Amino acid sequence: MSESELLSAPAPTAMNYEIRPKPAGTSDAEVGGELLEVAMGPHHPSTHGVFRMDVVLDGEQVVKLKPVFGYLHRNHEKIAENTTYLASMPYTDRLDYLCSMTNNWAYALSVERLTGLIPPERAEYIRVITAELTRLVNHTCLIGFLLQDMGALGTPLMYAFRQRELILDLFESLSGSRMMCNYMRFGGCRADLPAGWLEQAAQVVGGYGQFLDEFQALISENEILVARSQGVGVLPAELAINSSITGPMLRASGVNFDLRKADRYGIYDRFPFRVPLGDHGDVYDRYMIRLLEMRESVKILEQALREIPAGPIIDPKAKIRGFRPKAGEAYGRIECPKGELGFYLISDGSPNPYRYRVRPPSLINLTVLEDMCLGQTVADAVIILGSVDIVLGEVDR
Amino acid sequence: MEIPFAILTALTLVSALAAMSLRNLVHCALCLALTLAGLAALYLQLGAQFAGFAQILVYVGAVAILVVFAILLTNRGDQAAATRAPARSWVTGAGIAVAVFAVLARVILTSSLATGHPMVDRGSPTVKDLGMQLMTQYVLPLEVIGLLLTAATLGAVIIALPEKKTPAAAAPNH
Amino acid sequence: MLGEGIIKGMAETARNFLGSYHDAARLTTVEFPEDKIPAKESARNFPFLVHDGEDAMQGLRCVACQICEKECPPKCIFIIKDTNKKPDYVGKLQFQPKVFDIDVSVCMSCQICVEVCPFDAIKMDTDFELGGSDRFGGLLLNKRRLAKPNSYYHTIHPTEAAEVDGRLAAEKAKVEAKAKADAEAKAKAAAAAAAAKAAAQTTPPVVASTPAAVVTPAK
Amino acid sequence: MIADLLNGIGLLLWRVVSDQPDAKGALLPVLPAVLQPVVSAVLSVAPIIGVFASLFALTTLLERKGLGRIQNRLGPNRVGPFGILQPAADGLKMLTKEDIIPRSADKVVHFLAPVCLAVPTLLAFAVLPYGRNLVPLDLDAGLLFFFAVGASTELSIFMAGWSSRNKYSLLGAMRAIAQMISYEIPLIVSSVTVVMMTGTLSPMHIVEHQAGFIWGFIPHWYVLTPWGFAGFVIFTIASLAESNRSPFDLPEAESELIAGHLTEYSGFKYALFFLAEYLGMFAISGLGVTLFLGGWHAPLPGLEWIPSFVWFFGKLVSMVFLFIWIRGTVPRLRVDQLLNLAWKFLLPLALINLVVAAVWHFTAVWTFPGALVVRWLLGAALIGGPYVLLGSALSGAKKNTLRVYRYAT
Repeated sequence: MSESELLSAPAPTAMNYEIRPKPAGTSDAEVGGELLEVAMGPHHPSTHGVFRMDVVLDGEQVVKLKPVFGYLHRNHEKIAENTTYLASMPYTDRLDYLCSMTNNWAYALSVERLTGLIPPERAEYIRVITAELTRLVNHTCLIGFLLQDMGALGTPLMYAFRQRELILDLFESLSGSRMMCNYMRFGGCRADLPAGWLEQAAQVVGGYGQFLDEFQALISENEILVARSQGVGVLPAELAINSSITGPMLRASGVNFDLRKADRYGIYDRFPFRVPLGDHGDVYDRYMIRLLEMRESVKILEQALREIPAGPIIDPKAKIRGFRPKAGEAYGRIECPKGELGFYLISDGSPNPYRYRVRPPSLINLTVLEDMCLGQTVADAVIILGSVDIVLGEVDR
Repeated sequence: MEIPFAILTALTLVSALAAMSLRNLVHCALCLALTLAGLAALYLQLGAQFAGFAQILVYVGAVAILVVFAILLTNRGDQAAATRAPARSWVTGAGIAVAVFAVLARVILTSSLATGHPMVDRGSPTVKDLGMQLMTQYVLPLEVIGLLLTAATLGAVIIALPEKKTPAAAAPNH
Repeated sequence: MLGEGIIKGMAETARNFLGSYHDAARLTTVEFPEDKIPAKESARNFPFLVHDGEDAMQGLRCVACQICEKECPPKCIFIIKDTNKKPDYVGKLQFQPKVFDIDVSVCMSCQICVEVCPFDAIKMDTDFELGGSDRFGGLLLNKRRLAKPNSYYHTIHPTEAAEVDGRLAAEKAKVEAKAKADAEAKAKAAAAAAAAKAAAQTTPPVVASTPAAVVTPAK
Repeated sequence: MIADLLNGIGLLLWRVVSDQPDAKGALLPVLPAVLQPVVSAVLSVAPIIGVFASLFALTTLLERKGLGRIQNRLGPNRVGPFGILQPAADGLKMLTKEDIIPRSADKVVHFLAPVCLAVPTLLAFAVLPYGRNLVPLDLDAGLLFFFAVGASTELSIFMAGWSSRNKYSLLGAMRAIAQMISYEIPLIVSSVTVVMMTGTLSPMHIVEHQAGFIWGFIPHWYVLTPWGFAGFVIFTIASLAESNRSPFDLPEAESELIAGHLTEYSGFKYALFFLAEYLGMFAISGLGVTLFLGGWHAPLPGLEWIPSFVWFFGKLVSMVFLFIWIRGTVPRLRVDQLLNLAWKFLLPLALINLVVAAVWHFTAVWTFPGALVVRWLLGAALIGGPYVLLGSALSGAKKNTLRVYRYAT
């Protein structure tokens, strides 16, 4: 064929939009008439990564929505079953790449339940401190992203990132990496706090209240934000419980469930913090609950930084090389910023886990997306997705 | 003076023809908008500033958009309009055409072009003069037209109302 | 009243706008190629191999035990052990890696190789300006490109390197002390045996204590 | 001959800078009669295109820098000293990019859309008075001309959205049209107050009506009257919407519709859209300055020696800065809220403002001491009351309030 023939040849059928499968349950006649089917994603600015929402629109109103994910699947669980326990630790960083510290902790906790290792006092404090700092990082970023989805051109996001950088600096000087911390170990932590770290952390935490005040002044009372988010994407408490939603999303629907209170893992029973609850379960509640949780986290951090004792940071029985837990199974779960993050492990006594299973909060919280979006507009669907707080690394694993 | 007039007339007529004959409805609507704009230019050339600008503001700015919206909301304008006008309405169409033609013919026949009376040059009227005339001499027609348009708007709202309720009722309850 | 929240927000942005001209906390940008944030001591990027002494290949601490190769989560380390021992920088015979490659396009900077290494031979570098135009060979680092002197390790991680050196020195001292003690014990035993032998050959057993008394002052 | 020409040019420039009338008249008599109409047209058009194109370049840079500062960043600072060559780099990039036309696009309409947008936008500059004696075209119905060309841009946005054959483009175009038609009404009604008070549609006369000072130092600008202030606020909000600026940037809402009607445009055509958008913003800001901010008048009595166009452009740039500032602060409205704001808040308020303007007009006969203050307070009450009521009706319709949260311990 000559070049001109090639150019004028009909498009390959695979590229033809018309023959793409329609979302299940929508007949051609339905979609072709008044309705408009739009595939939002995987290349869309506000799907927080490679995620697709197949939405059927009536005008601007969503009448059907199907979340499609798996674009970032990397076989995390199977890889973990074929490698040593320790070697899975850096992979957990990449699940929810905003909160590597809490991912580390959840995995370390389940291995500790499997082996009976007990982290020393100082390590427990360090874990609480890093976990709460991670909560600050995650919630700060999330409200920035949420407002970005709402169309606030970068300003809240930049303020959020400015503040997040301070905490990432702390993480870097502690663990060597800003986001992929790979810091916790079975029975403790990898490295002790460097000199001056506690003072620096106290300074960052001390300044956080002011940042939150400024952020509230910037946007929380903004009429547009209030109008955009109140009454949008309502998640009833019953549906939330039935769909096993966890984390701030569940608490925004008014259900009092926080693993830090319910499980009292680590040393959380020493901290008298409060759990904010929403009454409406809409986007505004999810936004505000996160802001209020950050203020509680700041209180926890102030107490922990004050009380942290000296001492060893890892259980002396912990082995780096030749780590083989006894045969058995264990489930460790923590309240990570996005919800309940759990690791279920079965050991057969070999250096590799026999079964390794992650309970990712992002994925499970995402399952109610359609229920929240139906009857809302496209613009709402985008911010509802933003308020769910997903990280595709964790959804797809 | 003659050349711009010729260009504008040709543009207006050709786009009007295209508006009637093109297959794609959206193209037709765009050509109609061009026709209306051409008419506005002709008004301007005749020194009727207010009429010309109002023509653009109302017809190109609003009516053309309305037409386009109507096309999109009925059949998306993607496919060529293959549907032929139903047979029984051509009589009505012809009637309207004849009526319009009659009105135009009468206007032209009674104008200075046909009667041969010399045109009276009153100078170009300002917008202020026009406003004065509308508010004094022609205030009754103005009010009647206003009432008519209000009635039409209300009618449109009433027609649109049930349609607006359908999606809300169709939305599943949770 | 409508508009109040927006005006509050605009006051906040104005504060940040003006603040960016005088308050360093409100203008956090570091203009990278000209200004750099000093690397944190614990920072980590990609691994390198520590060598002692002048000659990089001779002084590698790595003895090709291949533990890091096994433990590496993304399996980016590739080692072939040399078949025969070679002298290291002090002339002691050691196994050394014949091939030690790290594919930095696969490496995820997790530091587990550093943690599992029993010989403190592999450490994390802090250099992050690693641009290159060759995405295959250029990203597969061989042991020549990986080897960096202990002094470099001291410059990027001073505290940790001092601790490692101290530990190595302590181990070395312990080993030397042990070797010396062993050697002495051996010498003593040998001397005793020789003396006993000599005594048995020359003198009667009654004076067996005398040679011992002769040896003692030499201690 | 050459000397005459140079003299003419010099005189022209002097007349422009010193606000003297008939600047073109300084140069034209020197030229041959054949050239005169051509040069006259060029002298009117070229400065507008040149000045506003460079203002466009400057504004894109200032916007990015200003937004950067608002967001604790530096903004572009790599191309040239302080990044001042960034617009040139952007322009070069735009011009050298591949021009992509989607395969199923309606190619003719796709090509015509940016042209149809840019031409009316440029036309709008014809009637703005830039200085005491600097108005390219003093039309009797100048204001109407402005709104007419403004209205004709809507169709080109529809053309862009429809011809791209992209669902995001179509949605964006529909949004754009709904938005622009809705906000045109409050825009025009709020301008009508000024027309009512001055009795003319000519921008030049409107500016002349705002000359002088009250008590010797407060400029006689309409923004300093209650109806003028309300009108200015309504006008500004509506012009934000008309120029598709945040918080009314729904047609190209990045987080929802990728880039709306611009999704399938690249290269030079995209640059044209971008240019037209900014030019539209300048034009509408220029109109706002003309109507409410006293046009080219100096703000204080002693400052009239500064060329009048400096004041005009100073005010224009301040308006643009206000737009940038708002853009850096607020999130985006949803489409139904946008329409509610236009129809249930701005339009009633603009209509009430007409009454307030009438009251102001008829109370002008009061001569007792302090009459001005009384009139001012009366006007403020007349417009402020409805503002509060309409505002609470708009935001209270769905019980949108700030909430109090409970805690579990």
